[in-house]
Amino acid sequence: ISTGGDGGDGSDGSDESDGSDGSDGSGGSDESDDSDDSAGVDDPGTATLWTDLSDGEDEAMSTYVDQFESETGHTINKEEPGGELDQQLETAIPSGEGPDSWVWAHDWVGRFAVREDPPFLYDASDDIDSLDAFTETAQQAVQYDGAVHGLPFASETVALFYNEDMVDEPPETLDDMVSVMDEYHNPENGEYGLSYPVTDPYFVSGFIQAYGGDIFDEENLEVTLDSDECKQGMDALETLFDYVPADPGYESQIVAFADGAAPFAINGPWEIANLSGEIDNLGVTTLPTVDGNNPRSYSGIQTFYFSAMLSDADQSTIDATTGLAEWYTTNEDIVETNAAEQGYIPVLTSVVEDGDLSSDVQAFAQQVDHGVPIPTHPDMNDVWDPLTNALTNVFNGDEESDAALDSAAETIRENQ
Amino acid sequence: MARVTLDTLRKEFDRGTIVAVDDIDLEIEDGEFVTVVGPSGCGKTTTLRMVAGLEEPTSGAVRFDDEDVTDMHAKERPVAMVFQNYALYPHKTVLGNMEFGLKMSTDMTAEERRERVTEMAEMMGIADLLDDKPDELSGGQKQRVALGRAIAREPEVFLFDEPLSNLDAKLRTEMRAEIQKLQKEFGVTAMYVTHDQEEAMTMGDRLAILNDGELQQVGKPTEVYENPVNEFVAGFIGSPSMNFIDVEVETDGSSATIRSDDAGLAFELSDEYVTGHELKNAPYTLGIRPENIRIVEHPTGDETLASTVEVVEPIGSDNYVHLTVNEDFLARSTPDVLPEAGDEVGVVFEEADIHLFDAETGEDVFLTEEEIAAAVA
Amino acid sequence: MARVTLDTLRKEFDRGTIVAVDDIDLEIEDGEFVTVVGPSGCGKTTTLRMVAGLEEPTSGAVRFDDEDVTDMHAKERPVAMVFQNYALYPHKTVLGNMEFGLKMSTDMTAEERRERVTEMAEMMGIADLLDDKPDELSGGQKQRVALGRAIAREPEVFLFDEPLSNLDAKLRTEMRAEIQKLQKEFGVTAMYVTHDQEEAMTMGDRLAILNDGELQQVGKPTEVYENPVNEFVAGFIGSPSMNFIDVEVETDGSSATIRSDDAGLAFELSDEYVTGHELKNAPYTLGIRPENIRIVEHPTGDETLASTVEVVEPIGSDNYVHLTVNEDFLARSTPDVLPEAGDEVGVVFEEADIHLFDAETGEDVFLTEEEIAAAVA
Amino acid sequence: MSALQSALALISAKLIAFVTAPKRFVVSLRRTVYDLRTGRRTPWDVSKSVLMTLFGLAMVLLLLFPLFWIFTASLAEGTRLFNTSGIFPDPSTYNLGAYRWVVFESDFFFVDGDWGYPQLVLGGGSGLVSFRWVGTETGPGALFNSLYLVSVTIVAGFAMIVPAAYAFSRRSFVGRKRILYGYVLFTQIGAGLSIATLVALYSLFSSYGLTNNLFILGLFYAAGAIPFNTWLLKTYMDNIPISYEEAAMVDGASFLDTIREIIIPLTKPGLAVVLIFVWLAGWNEFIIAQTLLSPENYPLSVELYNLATEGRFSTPWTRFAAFANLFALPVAIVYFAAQRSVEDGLSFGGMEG
Amino acid sequence: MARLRAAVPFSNRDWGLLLVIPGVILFSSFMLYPIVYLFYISLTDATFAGSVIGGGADLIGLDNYVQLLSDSQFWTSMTTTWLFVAVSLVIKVFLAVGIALLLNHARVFGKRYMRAAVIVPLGFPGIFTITVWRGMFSDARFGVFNTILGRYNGVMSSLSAPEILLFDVPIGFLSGRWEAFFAYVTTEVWLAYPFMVIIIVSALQDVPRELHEAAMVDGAGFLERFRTVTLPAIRRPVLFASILTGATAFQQFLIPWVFNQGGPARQNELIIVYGYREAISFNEFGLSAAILIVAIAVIGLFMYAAVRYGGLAEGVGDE
Ligand SMILES: Nc1ncnc2c1ncn2[C@@H]1O[C@H](COP(=O)(O)OP(=O)(O)OP(=O)(O)O)[C@@H](O)[C@H]1O
Ligand SMILES: Nc1ncnc2c1ncn2[C@@H]1O[C@H](COP(=O)(O)OP(=O)(O)OP(=O)(O)O)[C@@H](O)[C@H]1O
Ligand SMILES: [Mg+2]
Ligand SMILES: [Mg+2]
Repeated sequence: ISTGGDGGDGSDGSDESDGSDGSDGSGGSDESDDSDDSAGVDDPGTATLWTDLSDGEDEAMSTYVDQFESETGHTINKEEPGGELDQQLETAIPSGEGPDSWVWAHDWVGRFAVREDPPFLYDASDDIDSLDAFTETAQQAVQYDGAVHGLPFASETVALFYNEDMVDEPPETLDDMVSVMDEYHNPENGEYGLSYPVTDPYFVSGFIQAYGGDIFDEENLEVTLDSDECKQGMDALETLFDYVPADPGYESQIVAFADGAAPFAINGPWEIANLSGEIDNLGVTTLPTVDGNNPRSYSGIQTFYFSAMLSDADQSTIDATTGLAEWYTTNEDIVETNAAEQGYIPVLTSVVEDGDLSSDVQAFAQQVDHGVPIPTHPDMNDVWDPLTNALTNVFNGDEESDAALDSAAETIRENQ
Repeated sequence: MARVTLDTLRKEFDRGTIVAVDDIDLEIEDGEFVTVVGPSGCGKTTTLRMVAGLEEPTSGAVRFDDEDVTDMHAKERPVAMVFQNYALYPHKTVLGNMEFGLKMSTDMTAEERRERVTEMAEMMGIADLLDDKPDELSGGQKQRVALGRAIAREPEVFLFDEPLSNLDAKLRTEMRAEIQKLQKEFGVTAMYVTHDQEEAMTMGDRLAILNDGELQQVGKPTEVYENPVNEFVAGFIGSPSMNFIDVEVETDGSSATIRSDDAGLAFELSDEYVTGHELKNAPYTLGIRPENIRIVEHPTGDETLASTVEVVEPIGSDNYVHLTVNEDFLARSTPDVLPEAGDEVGVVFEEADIHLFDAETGEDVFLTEEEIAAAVA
Repeated sequence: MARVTLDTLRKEFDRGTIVAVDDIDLEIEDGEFVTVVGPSGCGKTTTLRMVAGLEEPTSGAVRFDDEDVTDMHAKERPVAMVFQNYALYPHKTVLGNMEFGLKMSTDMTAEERRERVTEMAEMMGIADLLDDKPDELSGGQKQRVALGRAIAREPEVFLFDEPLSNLDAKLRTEMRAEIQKLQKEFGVTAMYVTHDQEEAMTMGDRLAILNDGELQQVGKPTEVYENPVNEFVAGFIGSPSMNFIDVEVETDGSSATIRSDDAGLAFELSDEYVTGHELKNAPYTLGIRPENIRIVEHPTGDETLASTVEVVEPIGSDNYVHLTVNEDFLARSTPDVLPEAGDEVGVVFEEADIHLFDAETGEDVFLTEEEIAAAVA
Repeated sequence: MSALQSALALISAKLIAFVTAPKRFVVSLRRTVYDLRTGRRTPWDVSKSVLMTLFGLAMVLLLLFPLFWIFTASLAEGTRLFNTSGIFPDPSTYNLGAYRWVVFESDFFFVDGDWGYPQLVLGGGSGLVSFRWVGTETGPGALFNSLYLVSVTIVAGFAMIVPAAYAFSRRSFVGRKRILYGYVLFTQIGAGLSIATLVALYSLFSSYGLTNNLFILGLFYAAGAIPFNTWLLKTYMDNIPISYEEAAMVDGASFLDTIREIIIPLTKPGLAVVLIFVWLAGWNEFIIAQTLLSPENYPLSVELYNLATEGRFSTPWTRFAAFANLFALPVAIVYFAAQRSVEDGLSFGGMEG
Repeated sequence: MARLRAAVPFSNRDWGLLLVIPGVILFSSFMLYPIVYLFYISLTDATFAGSVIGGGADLIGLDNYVQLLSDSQFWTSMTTTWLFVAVSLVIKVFLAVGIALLLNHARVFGKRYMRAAVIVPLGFPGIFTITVWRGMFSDARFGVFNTILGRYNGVMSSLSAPEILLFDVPIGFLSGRWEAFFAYVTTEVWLAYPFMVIIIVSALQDVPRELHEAAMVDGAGFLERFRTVTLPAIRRPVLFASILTGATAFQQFLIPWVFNQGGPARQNELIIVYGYREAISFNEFGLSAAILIVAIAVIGLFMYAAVRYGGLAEGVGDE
């Protein structure tokens, strides 16, 4: 939180659009193209941005927002509402107190795009002209039904961390990995093969989908979790179940690797900073192949969302919002710095193609290539819980993996 | 300092189902000390609370001198009250307790109040205790503080609700004297509720006896003791209490005999009594006080009646001799009369000492109409 | 059913700073009723609790018959105790309360217990209440239940700690008789603590007087009343209490005069008294009971001394005449002696009635050594 | 004000008593030894006491174990809760970094830990004197929001609870029984209600434009605290003999005098308990606060919750624990010091009839 | 005059009502109104919070309730919740009575301080303590309880104790249905015991000593005295505290939510979690409202029964 109101007296509500109503539709779009050389705009607007980032990310974001403000004269109220961001949005937007924009992975696009009464998202296709600058997957991720609801700036997925002191060579295949894990796994002595929150679908999607099966077939809007391919993938995943600490919770898992008690961890780029502080020689590589197939892990695309608040807002506010998003997502410097410092995997085509990325980020980027974006369709929302339950049951040995997937798929279909 | 008048004062509770005080008329002279007695639940406390203003009368009026204070709030009445459980404010020191009334009802400065209270406390011998909290005090000390608190305000009317009932016998006697002394000293009108015989008899200038919310008799203690207007008063006043015998009167207009076959009694009344009062051939209750009974250890047959000794209780200064005349028939004799249980003895009493109560109304038939009328005035 | 012996029983509290009971020796015969009196804090309750086993003696022993029970736990002693505030189990019915002791200490079936309790309750007139809870009962009823509970167990020793002090006067007299009756009927040894004069005098076969943890005198009530061994007992027993006058004795061995200049007293002792006792030329305290004082309304100058009437309290059966002899000098006279306050009157008392206490030790000098020794045996 | 003073006096007295406890312990230890030597107490008797005390101590330690554990965690290095080598973190790594963070970097006292100090301004703002924060660029932090919130809750709560409890205990009026019955029914419905009615509440607040308003939120907490505390205080007042009030009345005290001089002082333990409960109602709640407020108005409870969910998947444990410890410390101290009052005030023995 | 006054329904005797009214109004507007509103939502087809606030929901009558009653998850949830309430209550009562007796015992030195310490947990925010307990119950071998059990096993086996006394570590406290249930109960007990202890201690201190002594003289041993004197004296306060904490336990949300969101596999979804999840995860706001209304109704009935038959509101009646 860097810019609060003047705390203490909380009696007056936050003032929203107080920009003077100047000429609207004055094509703010052409300006954002060459933002680097324009020092300020004629019609500075005020916009609210909600974020829920980790400490380091947040600091960087604040710096960029400040930079944007001083370059353009727009005012951005960057707030951190805390708690569950989506729950905050659920109540704030309908009552007209939501932000103009927020930052989150793209997987809410579908869920919010279908909201009608009241709408949650703003279609910015008329205000944006830089969409082509992003990779194909990223472009897809921020659109729903032809409407553009945000701009992407990074992708993320899970890859394989390894402790170079324990692993001579990063494993190429699952079998390689298993043999290394066998070497270390000895829970009685507090040693494990792997740190991996194995009941979280996001983390395990790669293996389940390794054989080409989709958890959710977005084209046909069908749940195909119980397909043979998925079941095969699930079997592969199950071999990993034996090598993780008994508590599948995220914190219990990661600590095993962080304490040097496990040679591997499967986790996301957000842990790079922490882990490199704890593990002297940290390596990252793509997930090992399964029967020659690359695990197709779900990837999230970090996105600037455009909220429905913009529909009724002044043009200047829209300009400020979209301006910030375009400036931030298309600025190669920012993207490259973020890649280096935050482990953000670029989605800006120019950087992806000839950027100079660190090996860690490279590994994640590669894994993103192998993976698929999380489907944005709202039906996807019904998938997570049943799948989590199924994974939990299998992990606890309460259910056979095939049966678990079958019943999960059935539950999901019932709920839809 | 004020004459207190209760004018057909009445208090009903629970929408009239309980009549706690039943149209009482009573006048207490300026500076007079009136004790109010009666059995439990007879309405003593309620009466007192109406005078204090803590209870609103259902009808009737309370007057101080000639001012009608019936609708005046308690805090404005010039009364002080001493409660049975003292009601000392537990969070205030003795000083705080005693000066509270002054603080509330006068404009005195803290300095002046302290001075006045200290003076008061010295008079009552509790000057050392001024900084103590009530729960550090003994019963007697608490009682003194409660008194001091009441006096400190210099009220015009003093109300006491069984203030000594929580003290032991010795202390009770002491405090009794103290209260009387103070009341006389300050000349305050006082109304004192008790159910203790001795207090009632010894403390008051006059004694008011209540029963069932109704005023039975008002008068000087000795008067009441000697001439109770009815059986209730006769039985209530005096300890040990008056003996009663159910009797029949046989009269032919010129002579009359009081007869009880159960008790073996046949008592011929003298002419004086027969002519002075209207006696009918009807059942009556005969009353005789224990101290008016003489025990004849070796009966000659001339006694009023003959009886058997049930038990003898020596209480040092006297002996209580329980007789089989009827249940609870008691004679009080000097310590030297000491019959054994089971002894046949004679019982003697004088005509002048007996009371005869109408079996129905309970009224003493030996009293004149005027005497009865005067009794409740 | 058991002889109770207290053998130099001692109890200290707070590491010896408080000596609550100071080496008491007392023997209570089988079936005897002993009342224990004394001022507040003198150790009555503590003594009783040691007999019950609720308090562990610091030294000394308690014996039932010849068995030493000093180290026996309360629950094993064959005693029953009646507490001042009854201590009825509030959640149990009267039946439950009364049968509890039986349940705990006998093998009786519920049936048998019920029978026994019902029988008991009928005897005590509380058979109707068996299914009520204690808080539905009046004070007197509670007291009866507490008694019934104690009796139901058929204990060998009965202990009472001021069981009647929460009742009003009338009820107290009634319950007193009841307790005595029951005790005699069951022949249980009883120890009864009270601070009520009258109870102490009338109830006990013997009376034990405690002061400051020390046993002062034990004896039949009348004996104690008539021959108190010391000033404390003399002042404590009797109500209104004995009058004391500070006097000097002037003796030459063959004759003796008791003299008090303040009171205007000069009393020549007869030879009998002079020779029978060892009198010194020293200060003494003279004691005389109020009822042994005769008031002469028209003094002739032959009286023992002359005085002025301070106030007269008529209590109906008697008059209390306060005299100015010294503070709190009281004569009890018959109702017909009714001097006015301020009257000069004569005061007469007999040699046989006076007590003379050593000013230092407080012992009655008219008693023989043996009498004194016997008094605390 | 005087209430605050006496509360402070009480707390300091308790703390002094607590600090001097070891001395008293030594004294009684010596006495015991003396008693043993002189045979006043048997060894068996003493050892029974010692065993019972040890048992009690063990029980207390067991019950407080979670708090102890998390306290050690707050001293650890890094952010992780677990370590694979044992229950407690390596003592050699203990440091106060997390507390330093809470004080100087978090929003606990000042936003971003940027400390300032209040300065009086003459003639500023609406009144004659107002104050502003100097020396800080970001302004006061969550603590001040919390304090403001709790003050509103306490003031409003007391204004509603105390008179109502008095009326219930001392007066008879139409509907008394009914309302009291309703209150008793609702004592416990409030607890889980906040989640149940979250959305309903939000729409209620937002339709009146009352979201992001600390004052209104304070009132809301007070409302939730009313039934239970009114009932509690009423029960307490029932046990105060009415004759004190009558005595005061006869002494010439007006109604307000009586309240001030008699009722309030006599009800102190009850008021203390109600104070603690009302305080906690405003101090600990975070779900509704988070939904209704904007970040600049977040009280400590919300900040604490946000800290717990700060990481994408994990909690920065050392900071979380340090924050929570500082957050709960005042309450814990008050609880500790007011134990006697709490026991007195929560005594429902009077209900026994 | 007096008669006139008696005839008017609101006389000046009733000014006490004026002292009560503000509280009633404040309470109703903030607490009752939302319940009514929630009831309204339960009659609509609202899908997510926004559709309620934005007004995009239509009335559909009692459909949500019908759907609810035919949902097996509802019945699982209801049963689990009651089981949770009952089991935790029994343990709470035993534990709290035990602690209270111990910390009120004459032989315990420094019991005042212990009592003060023991109630300190009341001052910590639930979200914090519950999160901590979540950590302690980690399934991992290095979770606190598993570590302790592991050490216990170590000690026991070094004493060559029989197998049956050993634990099969690591225990999956959060992954098994009953293990998780046990973890919930433990935490709930820990959260609620201080309140009970205070109340019981106060009650114990009000027991007149004479009653114990009377029982002793009557020949009752320790256990009988406990049964006849102590127990009846604390019965009412315990009942009272049980009702209050029982009602709170019924509405427990944070424990299951923080521990494992009512898992594993929705088996331990207490009723509020169930309602919350329907709204949040499944966007069934109308249904969720129906669930919560049912929960409120149940707790209302529970309180009513408590007031009615537990004599909770005794003393409410006019004197
Ligand atoms: N507030 C009340 N409501 C209903 N009835 C009452 C009330 N106060 C007193 N009474 C009834 O009025 C009658 C007289 O009560 P009061 O207290 O005046 O008696 P009392 O003579 O003082 O008795 P005691 O000697 O026991 O104090 C009793 O029957 C009592 O039950
Ligand atoms: N548990 C105790 N601790 C310390 N002192 C005590 C204790 N119990 C009694 N005492 C002291 O022992 C002395 C005797 O007390 P006890 O209760 O036996 O007196 P009592 O004769 O029964 O008095 P009362 O007539 O007031 O009942 C008193 O000074 C009392 O203060
Ligand atoms: Mg009365
Ligand atoms: Mg005693």
